[in-house]
Amino acid sequence: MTPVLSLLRNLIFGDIRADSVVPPSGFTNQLTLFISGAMAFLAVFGLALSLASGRLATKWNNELARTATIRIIAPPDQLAGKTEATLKVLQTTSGVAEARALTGVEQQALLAPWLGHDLRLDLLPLPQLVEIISEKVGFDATGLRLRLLAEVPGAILDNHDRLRLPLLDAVFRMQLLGWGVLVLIFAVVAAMVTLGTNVSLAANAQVVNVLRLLGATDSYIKQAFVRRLTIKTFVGSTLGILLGLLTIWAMPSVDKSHGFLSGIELQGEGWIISLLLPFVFGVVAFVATVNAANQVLRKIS
Amino acid sequence: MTPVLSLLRNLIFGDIRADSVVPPSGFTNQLTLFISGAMAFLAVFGLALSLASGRLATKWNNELARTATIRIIAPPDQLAGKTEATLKVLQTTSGVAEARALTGVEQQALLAPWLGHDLRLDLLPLPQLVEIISEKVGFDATGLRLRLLAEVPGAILDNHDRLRLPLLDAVFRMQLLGWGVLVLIFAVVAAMVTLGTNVSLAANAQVVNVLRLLGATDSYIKQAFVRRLTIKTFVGSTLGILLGLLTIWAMPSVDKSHGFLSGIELQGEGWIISLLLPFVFGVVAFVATVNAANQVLRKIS
Amino acid sequence: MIELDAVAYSYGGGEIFSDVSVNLEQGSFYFLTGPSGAGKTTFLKLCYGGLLPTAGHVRVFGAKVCSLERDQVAMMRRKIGIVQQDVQFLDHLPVSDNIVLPLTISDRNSDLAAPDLDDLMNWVGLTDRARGLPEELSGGERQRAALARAVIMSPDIVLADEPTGNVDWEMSKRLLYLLTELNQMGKTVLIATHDLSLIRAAKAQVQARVLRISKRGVHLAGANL
Amino acid sequence: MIELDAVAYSYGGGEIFSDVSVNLEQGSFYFLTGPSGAGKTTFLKLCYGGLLPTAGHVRVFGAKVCSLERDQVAMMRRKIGIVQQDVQFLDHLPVSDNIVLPLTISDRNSDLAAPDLDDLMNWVGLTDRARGLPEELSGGERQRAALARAVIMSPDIVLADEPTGNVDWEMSKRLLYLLTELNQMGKTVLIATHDLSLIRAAKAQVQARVLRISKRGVHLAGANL
Ligand SMILES: Nc1ncnc2c1ncn2[C@@H]1O[C@H](COP(=O)(O)OP(=O)(O)OP(=O)(O)O)[C@@H](O)[C@H]1O
Ligand SMILES: Nc1ncnc2c1ncn2[C@@H]1O[C@H](COP(=O)(O)OP(=O)(O)OP(=O)(O)O)[C@@H](O)[C@H]1O
Ligand SMILES: [Mg+2]
Ligand SMILES: [Mg+2]
Repeated sequence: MTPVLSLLRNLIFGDIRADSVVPPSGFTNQLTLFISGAMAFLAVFGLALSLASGRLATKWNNELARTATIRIIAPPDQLAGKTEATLKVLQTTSGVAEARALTGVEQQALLAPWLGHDLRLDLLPLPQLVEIISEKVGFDATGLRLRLLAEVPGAILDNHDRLRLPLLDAVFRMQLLGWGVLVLIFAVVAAMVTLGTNVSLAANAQVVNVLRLLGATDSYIKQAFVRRLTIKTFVGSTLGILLGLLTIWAMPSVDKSHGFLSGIELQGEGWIISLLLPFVFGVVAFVATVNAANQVLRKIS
Repeated sequence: MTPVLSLLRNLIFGDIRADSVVPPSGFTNQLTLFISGAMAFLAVFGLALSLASGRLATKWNNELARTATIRIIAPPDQLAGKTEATLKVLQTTSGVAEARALTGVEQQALLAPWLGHDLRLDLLPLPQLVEIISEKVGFDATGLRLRLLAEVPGAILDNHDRLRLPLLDAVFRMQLLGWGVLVLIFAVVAAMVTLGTNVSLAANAQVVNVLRLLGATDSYIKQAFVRRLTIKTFVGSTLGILLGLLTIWAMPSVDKSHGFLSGIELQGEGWIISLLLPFVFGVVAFVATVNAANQVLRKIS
Repeated sequence: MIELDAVAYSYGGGEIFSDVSVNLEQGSFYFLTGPSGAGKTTFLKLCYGGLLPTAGHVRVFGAKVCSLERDQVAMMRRKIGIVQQDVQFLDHLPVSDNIVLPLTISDRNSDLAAPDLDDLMNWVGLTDRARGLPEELSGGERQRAALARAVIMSPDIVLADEPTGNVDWEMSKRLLYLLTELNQMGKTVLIATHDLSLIRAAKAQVQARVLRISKRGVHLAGANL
Repeated sequence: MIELDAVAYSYGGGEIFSDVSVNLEQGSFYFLTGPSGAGKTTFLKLCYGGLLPTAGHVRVFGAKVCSLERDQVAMMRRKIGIVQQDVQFLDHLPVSDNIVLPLTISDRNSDLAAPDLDDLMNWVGLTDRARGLPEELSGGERQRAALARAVIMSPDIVLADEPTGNVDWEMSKRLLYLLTELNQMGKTVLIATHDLSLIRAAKAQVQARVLRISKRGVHLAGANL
């Protein structure tokens, strides 16, 4: 660890003059720049996909988890009383932010797809629905069920689990896919930088030879190459990410009302993570370069 | 076009001996191999995503478009007759494969989430629901609506458009994203191969110089480089795709019952397209290499 | 064969040559001499189209080099055997393949009988090294291989830049002999060298003319060197 | 300074050296000669640890080269000035930066006064070319730059491989003078060359010993060359 740390210190504060021994604009540098740029560009999309899925999951989870319904089945004359009682129970249930009985119109709207709009609900012995909006933390569904069983027989809690779980599962898969793409991209970057370092050192065999001949130590040579490549990776990925962000920003915004897949766009944390990506790429490049350089320099005598 | 064609002919049938003038295993070759491999690997995932979305879209479209519901609202004593009449109308509607009235139990199951299981529907003046399964081509919804209005007043057709359209829209977006990733990957491959050719020709400047000095024509030099790089790209992408397919094949299969995002897996046409990818990569590489080589050789005097 | 007509050349800084007019006659043997940095290599490059003059014209085989197409330049070079000062090979091919490369490029491999190649390799003392790679050669061996490569097509003109800078005296004489033999077959030979003893030795064997670079010009030197 | 003790070397094929024992004494001036391909370059590489002997030992400054760490070899090379036969530079740095590179590497740039550098550049005739890139140098200019780079640290030992192969006679004598000056300051000098007239010229200025490679051995040559 210590040699890596000292290398890192040299990387940042080291002798800038020593850098000049590595060709500044060789084609391997160019290549490193380009590869890390392209990968970063793809990474932004992977990230956007992950985050969009994550957002979607949270949204659905919130919408479904934070709302629940209580169905009160009772003879018409007892219905009002039981509704009253249910609301009272809910007032003393911790985690419930709001609870209110649905009006007839609202109930009709809910049933319309099945029963049509022109059905007069007030003629039917329908159950009364009570909508609950929970606080962030949520309420204890089992506890509430038991209390209702005891205090308001005929009131049944439905917390939408049946609807929510498969959707959440699907979104979870998408999210996994997005993160998988990200991991893949980092692996590709690490592999490419490793290969790039090998290529760079091989292409600059003459530079290494001259330096060796004149008495340069391994760490001197390594430092110069590592710095160049790390910086190139950093710059390349920054450019790639900027381009990626620009592309995403330029994509036609999606009509939010559809809600299902709210497009591939970045918000808040997405922008921040994106701007952190170059550093992650830099670190990946740094570690890969140091490893590759160690190996190559040990081989060249 | 003709010089490209003749180059293509040379590429396949050309003088194999001429090849030997280009270093067989230089690091740029290695790099080309690796880059095309990595890109092909990613391309398989992009493809799988596109195809999975496409499949999903088709499935939902089929499920929703091929079923429709007719709601018959009438006084209880007329209900049976109107149902009869509706079914008769449907029998003579072209495009309807099957039509049947839902039983009481089925209707109860549909309404259960809102009304609960213990509600006795037979006591309610509920509408009768008739389920339609259309043929592949579908039926003329507007025509049917008009006929029903005339012949069975009170029977209302609901063909699920409100549900289907946002879902299809969402899936369409995912599909677009998948193809977008594919296009992006091809663009990256083309750019990298272009750069790779530049790098390769620059790295092999000595080879080009020696050949020039000894009287080699541009097309002789180009042919050798183009063949090497195209073959490397082809081999690299084949390897990448095989690896990608293996990865996808090894991924835990998804429980189909969720149906929403039926995992990222390839079926039928997916496998075939995947196996065609190396050729597409090869062609992309070929065109990019020829272009780059033309430019570079014109610059080196 | 090669005619320089009021040629000037500059790499961007001062002029290396100004108003040089030289005519290299067919079948003649020339030495080009001058101190280090005078422009010997530059002169040779002008002769084979490696550089184009900044003023004036160079004619090779009667054609103006500056007005030739790229492919025509390639064809022209197939008739010129060139030994560069910093000899370059295809490092991945064995020495013998490098030596026959001019034939490979012009698709004339079948023109060369194996015994001829063996003779040539033997004469330049590379028989042992034929299967080795160029980077395994010593400095002198590289120069000999380059000369062998330059003469293998029996070109109309041989332009050799310091072909004996890294070889011992015995070997210098062998290489010189190879070139005088070619000259006797009617080929034109131009050797750039700073080695006056090589020139003296050659004068005994062949009627050689000496071109001397001085004061941005190229002049025929007198009998005394 | 440099001691070879029963050294043998082979590149994989036949042996180049077998059982060579030579002791290069401090402050002496040596020439190493032998025909092209005899092993002059190989001998020099053995001296500075560029190659390790297949048998026997090489001692430099008293330490066995084969048992040195990589960093110790680097430190050792800082005290040896080397001119390789195929001179290599950092092609992206100007000639003058290349010449002071040994100082840059050992972080001793401040040790060199600018006038000293100017003097050196002037002596090897590169004052005009100092700001140019190495690839813009002529063959002889490269060799002179390499020699300047080798002596700039005033190293304890100078090992030069054919340092005058591409320069004219006048320049050869200037370069030789530079090395004899160093020798007079007590430094050890070893020059590999096939140029017997250079050796003769040196013998007039300095007491030079001549090592000759023959029959896989290295022998001290007599007075007559
Ligand atoms: N590419 C270039 N750019 C700028 N200057 C150059 C270039 N090539 C050569 N020169 C300069 O032109 C001059 C003549 O160079 P040239 O190589 O022709 O000399 P030369 O006579 O062959 O010398 P030598 O005997 O040392 O090889 C030299 O001073 C050299 O530095
Ligand atoms: N890396 C190598 N692999 C195999 N053989 C080699 C290698 N390097 C040199 N040789 C061979 O070893 C022999 C000695 O080479 P060396 O370079 O030491 O000769 P030299 O005396 O310097 O010759 P010259 O005067 O031509 O430079 C030569 O025959 C050469 O071909
Ligand atoms: Mg020259
Ligand atoms: Mg040598």
